[in-house]
Amino acid sequence: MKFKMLLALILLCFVSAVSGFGQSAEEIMALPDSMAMAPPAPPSNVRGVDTDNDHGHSITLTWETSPDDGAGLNNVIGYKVFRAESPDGPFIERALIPSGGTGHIDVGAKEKDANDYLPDHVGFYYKVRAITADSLIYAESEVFGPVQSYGQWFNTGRVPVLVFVIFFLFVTLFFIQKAKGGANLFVRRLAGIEAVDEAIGRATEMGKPILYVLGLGTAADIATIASYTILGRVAKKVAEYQTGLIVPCYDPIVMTVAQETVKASYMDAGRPDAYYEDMVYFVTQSQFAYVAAVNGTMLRERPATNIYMGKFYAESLILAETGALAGSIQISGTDEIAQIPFFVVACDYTLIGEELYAASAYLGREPLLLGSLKAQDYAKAAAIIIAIIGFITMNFGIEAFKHLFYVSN
Amino acid sequence: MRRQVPLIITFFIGALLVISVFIPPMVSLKETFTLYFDIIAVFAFFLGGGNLLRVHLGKLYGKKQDWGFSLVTVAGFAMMLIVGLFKIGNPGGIAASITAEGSLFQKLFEYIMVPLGSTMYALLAFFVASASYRAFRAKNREATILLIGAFIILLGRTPFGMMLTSWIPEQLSILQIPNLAIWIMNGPNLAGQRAIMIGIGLGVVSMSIRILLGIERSYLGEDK
Amino acid sequence: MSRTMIILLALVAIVFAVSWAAKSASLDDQYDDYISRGFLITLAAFLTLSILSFLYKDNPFYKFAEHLFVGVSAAYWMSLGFWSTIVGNLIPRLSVTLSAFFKVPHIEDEYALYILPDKVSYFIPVVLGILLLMRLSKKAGWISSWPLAFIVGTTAGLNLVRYLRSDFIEQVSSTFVPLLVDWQGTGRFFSDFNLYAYGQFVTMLGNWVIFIGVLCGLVYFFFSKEHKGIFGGASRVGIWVLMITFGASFGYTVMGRISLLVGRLTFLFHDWLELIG
Amino acid sequence: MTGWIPRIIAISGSDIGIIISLVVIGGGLAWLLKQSIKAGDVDRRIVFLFIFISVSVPILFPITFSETATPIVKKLYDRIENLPEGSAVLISFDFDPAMAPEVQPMADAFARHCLAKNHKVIFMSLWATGQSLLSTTLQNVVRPEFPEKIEGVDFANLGYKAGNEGVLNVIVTNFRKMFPTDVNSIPLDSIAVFKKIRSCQDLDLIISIGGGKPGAKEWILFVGDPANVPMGCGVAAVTAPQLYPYYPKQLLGILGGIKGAAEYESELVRHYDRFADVKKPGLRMMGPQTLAHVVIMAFIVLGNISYFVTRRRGKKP
Repeated sequence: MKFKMLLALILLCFVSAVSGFGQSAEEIMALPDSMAMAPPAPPSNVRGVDTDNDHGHSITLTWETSPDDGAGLNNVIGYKVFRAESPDGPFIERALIPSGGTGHIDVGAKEKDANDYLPDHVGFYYKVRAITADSLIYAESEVFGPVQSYGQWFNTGRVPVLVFVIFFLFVTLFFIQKAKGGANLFVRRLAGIEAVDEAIGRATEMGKPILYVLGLGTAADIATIASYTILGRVAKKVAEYQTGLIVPCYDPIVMTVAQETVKASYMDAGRPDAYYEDMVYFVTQSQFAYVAAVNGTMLRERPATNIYMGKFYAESLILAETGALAGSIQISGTDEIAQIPFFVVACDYTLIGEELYAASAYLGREPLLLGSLKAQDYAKAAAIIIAIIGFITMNFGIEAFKHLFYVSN
Repeated sequence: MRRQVPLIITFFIGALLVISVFIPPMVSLKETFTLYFDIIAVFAFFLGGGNLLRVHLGKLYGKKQDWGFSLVTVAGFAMMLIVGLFKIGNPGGIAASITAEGSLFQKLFEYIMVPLGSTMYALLAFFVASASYRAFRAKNREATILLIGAFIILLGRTPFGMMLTSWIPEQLSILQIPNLAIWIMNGPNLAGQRAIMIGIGLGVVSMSIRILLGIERSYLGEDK
Repeated sequence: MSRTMIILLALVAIVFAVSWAAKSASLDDQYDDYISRGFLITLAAFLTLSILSFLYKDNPFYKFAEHLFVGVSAAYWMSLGFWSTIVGNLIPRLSVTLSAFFKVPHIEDEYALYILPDKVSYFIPVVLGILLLMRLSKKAGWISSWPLAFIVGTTAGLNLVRYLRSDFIEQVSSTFVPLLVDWQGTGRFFSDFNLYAYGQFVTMLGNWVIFIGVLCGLVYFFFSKEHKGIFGGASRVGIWVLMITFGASFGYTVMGRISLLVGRLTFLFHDWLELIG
Repeated sequence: MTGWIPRIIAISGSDIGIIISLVVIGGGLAWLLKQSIKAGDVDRRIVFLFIFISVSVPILFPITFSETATPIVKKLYDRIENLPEGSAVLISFDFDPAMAPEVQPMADAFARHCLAKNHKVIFMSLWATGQSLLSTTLQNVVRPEFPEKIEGVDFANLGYKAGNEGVLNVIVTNFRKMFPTDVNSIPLDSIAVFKKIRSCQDLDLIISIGGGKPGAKEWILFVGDPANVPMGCGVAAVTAPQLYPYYPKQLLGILGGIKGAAEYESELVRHYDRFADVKKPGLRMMGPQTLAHVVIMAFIVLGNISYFVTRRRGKKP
């Protein structure tokens, strides 16, 4: 340790003397003049290739560091990358890389009129300059080129994803076919969904409405789409039992879909007359204003049951606690992981994550949907098997298996 | 026509985007389509605003219960919309950003929406307490585990956690409550989160496939 | 309106007026627009207290705050959407004249959809947006499902790959954890039961818990198999792991929630009442 | 602090705070305990009231709980305490304003401790936004509390340099390459602090404060390990667990979140009388937190008592 420190110190004295900073008079005297001005050795072996798996307009460069980077004269503080369209120049500076760097990806713009436009299929020449603290002292590598950039048609880095997409599609189609063929598919009980029917019955007895909250998702959230199905089912039951239904919405597009869904359910139940448009209404597209309004509705209308299904954020607990205060039965479901704990704690029944998506299949009992649920379970089994194999190989020091799952950009 | 066209659109657009992930020249489709979605969403504002006005003007007109408060909503809406759309009281005029400092729009935001929104958010401080009181009860095994998990973490975040267990020697420091809390967050908690995440990942993939194949069509507002 | 209500309203009005006057006086030497500032701070405090009053029970002050919030916020997002999306993203691509009118720089010659120039392709969302508005018409309402199909198709396509990658492949592969971490001999292994780099036993225990916890958690989410036997046992362990997760996450968030209240109370005590420095 | 509501209360804030909270909260909880055993659940408004009191009283009358420093904090404290006078300590501000409420108290505490021990302190930042926060610490802590300390002689401010890990890569062998001058454009050679310091290897301790990238981890990888310089760090609560594996080999200690800051401040106050009256944001923010946590835990206990009492009563007809 001490020896190392001493060595480092000696080295440092050298370095600072060479780079021309902060040395005392004696040190300068002690060193030969030529060394203080000596340029570093140049970086070597500069290579450039087209960057893989992209849309062109990019070249990947590599080089070996100067022998004076971190050793030797130790005066290299970084590298500058230069590019030209012919081996004789003119070269333009493209990047500055700190010392120790051995590569750079030269990404240019796609647009012709952009400043740093990097056309595809044009030969370029590169050189790398090792720079020192003194801007006049540097060393340049040999020029490398020509190298062309071009776009790929397929991103090989994402093959693992593609494999899984195909596997999934195949398994889903297989089980849908099987289900169509009349195979009996079992689905376990989902307490949260079973409770819905019961809760509607209770609301009817009490003569109070049901509040259905679709959450803060937009029309594009999968959780919202899953929620429509459950809303359809609830609306149908409500129509049959002639209970009230309140659906305040956060997103205008979600509102339009919800209106269609509820209307269709009332038609289905044979009670189109009982449907009126203001059952489903827009509140505002602001998180806490929406919560304020729904809270008010809960305390004023005193719904017998509150159902929260969809995407929820911080408001989950505000809604659920206010609902509990109003004495309503509460059923919730969300795929927002951070909010599940709050629903679990404050609601009577909660669909945890994936259960929300399964609910639509569970309710529909349609062979097609059940088939896809079965496929999902097989994928889960695959996940478990992969995890076990991965765990074993990892512990025997085989890294190759893990690399199979490596997805590059 | 009415039923088929939307399903075809969904399938075509969805498949295109799935493929685009693997084909570098198509990668930018993602951004373009997301931008389209934003633009469509602005059109939907008309539907939302129209509905809001309809509901509250209806209450006002019919002098229904609480119609006075509907007046507040309509007035607030009209005020903010006029200020916002015409950039009234914006020192930089039409060229300046709508949220420019000192603009009337930004002031209304700062002194009406911010206090209201952050106070609503702050209600959570009260609700975490009432929810803990109501729900963390050792009713059965699951509830007990829930309770213990929460309690250790809560204790670990106060000075008392350390005070109670500082007598435990450094070699066994995992048993000191703050450390135990950290371990729970990084061990069992991580496992649970990960299991839920994998499940959700699969659920979304499966749901997306159902949507693309036209099996799931609740988003079209039809009940199967 | 009951008599108590009238008295209460009058009282609040007086307090509001006094606060406005006092606050303005207090801000006099700092700002030129002290009267409007005094009003705005008093208003913010009044709205804050109105929302907090909800904790006692629903009341007219909360109702007022709630209804104001709904109206103002709905218009806020609409104005913002108009300026940032329509004026910011759409108009510069569609029209030179409108860009000039709104004083935004015109974007020319971009090809987001390859062969179609933006000038043309950006009519697609406009048309879809108008189709969405068609639902207001009774006859042609059905056509509004086309833009919905577009939106849902986009998300389904994007989410399929995104979730498969980040929530499935990456999460599964990160359960490949080593059983032996940085082995330093049995002495260390059994003597240091701590969290840190020396406490190998604890790190390994953590890895085991993660591995088994994830597997059991996944078993819980099986839908098409009855939870019986070994399967049932694993799923029960899965529920326990989930319950610890929920309890721990709940406890962990408390601190952040209390901070929010500290923030609001600091506003009341410091910015409004100036009770604390 | 002349508010428009005249301040009537002239007694020492912290005493009265403790008295009020102990009497109200303690007495209230005891009464509730009796109620729970007798009659079951309490109204949730009472829960709300307790939370309101437990948060607002410590804000009005600052209550500070004496935190016991956990070993992971104590070790870092001890290192600074035991370094010989005049040692060189580098404090890097690697955070932005969003993170500041959580980690700036730590920066202030470290600065106080090092200057009180007469160490030479070098301030710098790897984040562009960190420089203004650095000035905040200099303005609010260093200059007013240590008027005798001279910039350049007792501490130096290098400011911010772009380059993230690249900066570290250079300063590990030479400060002057990356920072020819300090933030005021004074050449490093004319700064007394840097007389004997050429690179990070000449430092006696490095402290990185932050919670993002680049942060403590980059400092360990690029400087702490290769140059063999002792390191400590203060990070946001969410980041702390990722750094535990580096303790105690590569990091002497870790301050995690506002609680870590409070523990450090507590330790400072215990050993230095001069810091008894300075602002201690970490401890101060822990006041409402601690009381609220205790109240919530107390209610969980109450809830369970009333649950078991009701169940027992239910069983016996």
